[in-house]
Amino acid sequence: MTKAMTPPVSAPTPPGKQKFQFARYQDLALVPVIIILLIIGAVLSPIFLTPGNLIAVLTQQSELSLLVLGQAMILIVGKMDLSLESTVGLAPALAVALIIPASAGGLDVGLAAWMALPLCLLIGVAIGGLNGFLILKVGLSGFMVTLGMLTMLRGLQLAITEGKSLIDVPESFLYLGSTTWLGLPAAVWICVVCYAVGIFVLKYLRAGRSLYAVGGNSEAARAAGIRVDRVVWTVLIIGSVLAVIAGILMTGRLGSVAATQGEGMIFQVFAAAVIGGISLQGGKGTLFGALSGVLMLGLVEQILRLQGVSGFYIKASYGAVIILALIVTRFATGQKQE
Amino acid sequence: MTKAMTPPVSAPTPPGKQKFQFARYQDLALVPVIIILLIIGAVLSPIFLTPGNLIAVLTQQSELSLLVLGQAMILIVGKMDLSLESTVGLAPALAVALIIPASAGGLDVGLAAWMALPLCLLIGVAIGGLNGFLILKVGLSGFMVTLGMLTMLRGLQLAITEGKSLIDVPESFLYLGSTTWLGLPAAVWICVVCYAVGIFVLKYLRAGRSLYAVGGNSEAARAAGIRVDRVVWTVLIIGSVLAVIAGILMTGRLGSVAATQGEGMIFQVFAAAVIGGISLQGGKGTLFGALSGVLMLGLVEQILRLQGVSGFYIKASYGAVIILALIVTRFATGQKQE
Amino acid sequence: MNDFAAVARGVTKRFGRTLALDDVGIEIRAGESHALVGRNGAGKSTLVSVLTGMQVPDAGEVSFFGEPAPPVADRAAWRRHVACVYQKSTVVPELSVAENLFINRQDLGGGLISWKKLKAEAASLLETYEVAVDPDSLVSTLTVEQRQLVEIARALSIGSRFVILDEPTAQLDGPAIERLFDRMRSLQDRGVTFLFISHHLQEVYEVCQTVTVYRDARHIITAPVAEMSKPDLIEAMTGEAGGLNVPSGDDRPSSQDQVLTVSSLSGDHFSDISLSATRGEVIGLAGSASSGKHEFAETVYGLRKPSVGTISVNGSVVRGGDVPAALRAGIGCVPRDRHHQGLVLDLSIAENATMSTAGAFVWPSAQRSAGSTAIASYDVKASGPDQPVSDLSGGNQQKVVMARALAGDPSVLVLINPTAGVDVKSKESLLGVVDAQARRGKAAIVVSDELDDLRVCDRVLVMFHGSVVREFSRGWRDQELIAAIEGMSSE
Amino acid sequence: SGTGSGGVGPIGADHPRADSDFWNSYIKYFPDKAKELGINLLNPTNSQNKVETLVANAQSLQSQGAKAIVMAPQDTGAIASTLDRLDKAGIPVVTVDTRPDKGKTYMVVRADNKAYGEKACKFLGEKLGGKGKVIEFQGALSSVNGRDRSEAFAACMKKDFPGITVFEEPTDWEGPKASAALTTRLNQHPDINGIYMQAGGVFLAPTLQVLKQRNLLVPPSDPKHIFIVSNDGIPSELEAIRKGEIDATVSQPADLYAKWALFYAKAAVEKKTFSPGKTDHDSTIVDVGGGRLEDQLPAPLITKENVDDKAFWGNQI
Ligand SMILES: Nc1ncnc2c1ncn2[C@@H]1O[C@H](COP(=O)(O)OP(=O)(O)OP(=O)(O)O)[C@@H](O)[C@H]1O
Ligand SMILES: Nc1ncnc2c1ncn2[C@@H]1O[C@H](COP(=O)(O)OP(=O)(O)OP(=O)(O)O)[C@@H](O)[C@H]1O
Ligand SMILES: [Mg+2]
Ligand SMILES: [Mg+2]
Repeated sequence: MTKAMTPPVSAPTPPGKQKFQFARYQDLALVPVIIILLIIGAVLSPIFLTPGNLIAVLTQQSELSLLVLGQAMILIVGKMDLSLESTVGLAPALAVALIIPASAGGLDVGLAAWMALPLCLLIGVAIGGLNGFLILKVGLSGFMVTLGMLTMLRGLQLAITEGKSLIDVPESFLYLGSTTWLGLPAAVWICVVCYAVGIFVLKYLRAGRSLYAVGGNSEAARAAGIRVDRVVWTVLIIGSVLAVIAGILMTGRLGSVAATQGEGMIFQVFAAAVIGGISLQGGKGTLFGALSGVLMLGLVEQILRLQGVSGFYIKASYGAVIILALIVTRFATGQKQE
Repeated sequence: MTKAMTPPVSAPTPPGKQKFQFARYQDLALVPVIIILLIIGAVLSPIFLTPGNLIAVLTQQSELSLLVLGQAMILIVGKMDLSLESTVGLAPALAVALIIPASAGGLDVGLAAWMALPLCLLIGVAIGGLNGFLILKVGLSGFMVTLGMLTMLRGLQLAITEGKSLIDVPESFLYLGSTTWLGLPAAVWICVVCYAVGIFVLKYLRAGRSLYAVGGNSEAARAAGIRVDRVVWTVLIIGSVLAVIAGILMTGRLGSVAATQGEGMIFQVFAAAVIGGISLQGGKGTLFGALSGVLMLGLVEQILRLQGVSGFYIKASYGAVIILALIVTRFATGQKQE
Repeated sequence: MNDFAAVARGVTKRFGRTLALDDVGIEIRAGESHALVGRNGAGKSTLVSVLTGMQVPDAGEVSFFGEPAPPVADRAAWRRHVACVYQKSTVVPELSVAENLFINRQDLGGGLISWKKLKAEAASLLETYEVAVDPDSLVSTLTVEQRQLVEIARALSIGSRFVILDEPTAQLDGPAIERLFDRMRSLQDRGVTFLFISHHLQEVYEVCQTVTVYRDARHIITAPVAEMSKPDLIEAMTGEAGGLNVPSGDDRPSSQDQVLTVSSLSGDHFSDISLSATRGEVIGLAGSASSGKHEFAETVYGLRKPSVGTISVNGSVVRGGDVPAALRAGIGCVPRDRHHQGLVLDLSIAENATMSTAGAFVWPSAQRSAGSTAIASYDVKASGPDQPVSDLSGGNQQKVVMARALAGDPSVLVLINPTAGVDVKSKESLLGVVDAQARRGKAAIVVSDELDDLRVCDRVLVMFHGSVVREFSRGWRDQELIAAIEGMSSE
Repeated sequence: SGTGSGGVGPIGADHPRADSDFWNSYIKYFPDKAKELGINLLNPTNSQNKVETLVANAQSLQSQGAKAIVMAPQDTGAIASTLDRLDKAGIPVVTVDTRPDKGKTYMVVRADNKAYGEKACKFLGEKLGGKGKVIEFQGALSSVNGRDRSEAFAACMKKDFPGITVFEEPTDWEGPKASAALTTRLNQHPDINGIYMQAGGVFLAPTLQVLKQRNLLVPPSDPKHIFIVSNDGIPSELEAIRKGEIDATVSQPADLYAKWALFYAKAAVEKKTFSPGKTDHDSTIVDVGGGRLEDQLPAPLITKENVDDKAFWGNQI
């Protein structure tokens, strides 16, 4: 065929504007839910809207929120990292064990106490880097590698500490875990900063946008000149480092590293991320959405807690709320979920 | 014109045999690993190759293998069901609670004891059906719905039993969990039959083949005349029923339903399925592969157990072995994993 | 300044047992439009992926303007040398059109991304190609045509001095193709070099100066276009003499038995369409992308639910919106988008080809022999029936879709763009199959804008904005038909 | 919310978990004992075995105005900063079952887990005459109580009964793991003649099931008899002792835990003080260092001889 005359119209053009607002609206899908939860909380308990209570909710969610931040980025880039939850425990445990003497449950390596923080971060980089190596260079399934790592790192922690909690926690951790700046706990500030940076980078920097391209269609990303492997690797490392920070804050807040620190968190991490609109298929979702997922779960938990729901029913209620939240989000956004 | 009827045969069509064998070879990728494990086991412990020990391995893996069978089919069809692990506990607990009197921890409904088995299976159908409804009709994310269900069902069990183990288990369960037929435990026979049927169906029945089409590209499957929703729904229900059977066998074998029955199994289920070559992206893998994944994990565990590895190191070893297995599989099949 | 924009020498590439390129070369003179033609599976797209650094060849070297190609890892450097529209779609579906157009250069040179500026740039770029889409809409919501145009616009806007277009026209309608060619010519005037791949040989004559022919992974000839007549070109591609022979079906016996009756059918984007097809009749359906022809065809096949109206086959009504019912009634279909709806890429040729056939049991040996038959009768270039379709070249994948549509021996065929991306020789045989099926008493609807496809039809209906506006019987003239498609019918 | 608005209080409580038989009994006792003592109890929270949750729960109890808090921190290290915070807020804390590593407590109410391990060891050692093979189902090594029991059992065996080989089986408190371990060990060492299970609630049924299948549930007079000591003292264990299926269990006093925890919480609100020494309820208050008091409740060994004693909580529900 070919030869055509004058080119007339093609395809009916959708109004466009509407589409855009809809896309933005999706990000905010949980905001009404959060407001409703705040109202419910206030009705059920007089102390719910007190600053003390709200700050408590934020503080309790701060570690989870950092994990969700890391996992959300990893999910956007089209991978998963289950081992984050073990990093929360292992990194502080290992760092502390390298510092304290054997008498306090350490490894008797005797590093200086100031090294605790850098050491921790280094451990995070190493774990994320190792995951990246196994996934990208060796070509193993990301889900499975990180599942294996989850078990192995948790086991490593058990082996190092022989199951004991380490209570000789460095001052720097305790400070971060307990101090307040301008009336808000340091942990909350750290989360706020991390999220602000994350949201900014993922919206306004090319490097950040490349996460979506890689997760949405890695071949297309490669064709567009994005170094796919490098992006994935970087994101895995950042995710691990965020998990380490979460671990440090938790250690500081609780004043010790339990052998089970972080155990079971990964389910909540996924729940928050997905309820917040991050797709498990990659390439979709925003960090703001993820954050609202975290807040929603935190409020639900706090309401159940203040109501003193019997231990026998708390789990069932929590599960029911997750499903309910999914249904609400689904109809709020009008989109089928992946 | 019209030399159509005799299309110009060109394209040197090579024998094709080889490709086929390669595909089959992938299925068998774990067989050498299993053989090596058997040899290692035999070298390390004289009793390893005794029938008693091997039967013990099979029996211990029987429940896991049923879950993996269900999950493998669900994964092939492109979904996931995390709630399987809670079904393992809830279905027997609920059925038993409906039968036994309140004094023994029941609900005082007082159904007849013979109803235990059919009741259990019915509960499985209901759970699978509900999952299917929420995923297919309401359009919720499968991963998240089943994660919510996992929490909710586990919570329901807690609420029903008030956290107690139910020890008043029906005879039928105990029989299935403990009897042997032709020298092999009934549980092992049940698994063998389930797998044989599953492998046959997925290989030789159109209905079975359609799982791969749906998981590989559901739009194309729909265009090819496959009723996608019906297939997915059926597979979810079958998966739940298999989980229920696993629960019955476990209840029979352990003589009680613990409030935590099945807890933590889902990780192992995924590990076995993925190591066995089932893709988390859907449309790929075979049940035989999944079964060899189960056996592999079982042998590893048994070797660690017989070696009496200290509790402090067992978890780390197990995680390391999973990663090792992935690496071996990756190089045995020569394919990157998804 | 070097004479050659791109040179490849001694390139060999294997995929498992398939030799995709066998010691081939190509020299693309700076400033020319260079055509690369060859049958499906000849290795054209593989060469493209080597030239763009997406695949590392097993042997051979590539250079741009005399400089050796950058290392594979340095994607950004490759991108500076060459821009490309790949045969496989390389858009990110969940990102907006604007972002896809400027992917990995969203900041437009500044450090921060200004979404407003990006949107404005995108809008003006889209305007150049007269793509009427909102830059903010997600690419996943676009039609195949629109998506293709986005990819073309993107490749041409990067500012590379060497651009590769791998079958850019396969999914486009006439005006869009014309706009593309205008654009190519004006860029060429400014010194941009093109490598152009197409199965529409007349397009080669229209825009290219030099042509290279590959056959069975080997380089056959490179010559000025002016020196190659169409039969020469076809002979170089196929290795056998003789021009193209599209069956026109003039002598097909006609019959009065109605096989397919559609009465006042309305649905998505079309309304109140009635038609009937008799045994042995092939009806063409033409119209622009927005005419509703695809939606109509998909409704007949049951992929969409009609709002009113009925479809009946051999006198019995088929339940609407129900593909299995349509299949049972004897309707077979080649869907519009082979990646999306046509194939399960991870499954084998045999499995894809037999996917729609009934029968509770699947005997692997029977399935494989059905696969082998399909490979032979549709001229698929593959290593065997067990090869996954993901390994096939684009045109060969299309043939597998055709095999699937015909597998159940349907009495009505609904074929949407059946020869998209199929080489000339294979097109001849696929259209031959349609003709042969009609002679066996089947009825067929061919939805296409390819005039070659429509020539096999007994009559051609032209749709515009959801209704049939004209009908042509055999013997229509090209200009007339095209004018009608564009909505300028002078009845 | 809470039980009655009169009475002393309000007193807050956090329960450690809801999925174990022992703790469920404890939870069940709680409201009744509160009523008996005339305590105004806030709705108890449940930390589901997670210290993060416990910390959050404590905070929420505090903000609900609790005058004293009863908790059972399963992680004895991680609770320290919470104890400090509560101390600063002037809220006394009674811990049950575990003794926090650091931080101020008004009273610790517990039976000594080390004593459990030792009692089990002594019983088995004597019954086996100092030689044989014993299998031990350990709890989770990450739980203090599990570890205490394991360590005490191991130390006692090494010191007093070096002729006994002990197979330590890590189970993470999971029945299937215990069942698998037992099967494997019996294959390997058919002459195993003793079992110590650290938690009757989880291990009892699976163990009996394996032994039944192998026809090893035989009376002590039979040389094939395997001596079994359990831990917890829940009703099903007592039943098993009566039937002769197991030989003994260390009763972990769920009722006394609830009763004395609430008692001391009330006393704390009433600003009473206690000093080390014998108490009126068969226990001893000891100063475990730094003025921290611990009421060490008796954890009697229940055997066939005393199994019907009504004083055991397992016989009261
Ligand atoms: N990833 C791959 N794995 C295996 N084989 C492949 C792969 N890509 C291409 N091939 C094979 O290499 C050969 C050349 O394919 P290529 O895509 O280059 O053909 P083409 O000339 O572009 O054909 P078409 O005109 O149909 O697009 C084909 O036989 C094809 O099956
Ligand atoms: N997963 C479980 N399922 C059922 N019961 C359990 C489980 N884990 C522990 N238990 C029971 O709950 C009790 C307390 O469990 P926990 O994890 O606190 O161990 P522990 O502190 O050593 O036990 P205890 O509190 O009884 O001293 C155990 O003695 C055991 O009977
Ligand atoms: Mg191609
Ligand atoms: Mg305890």
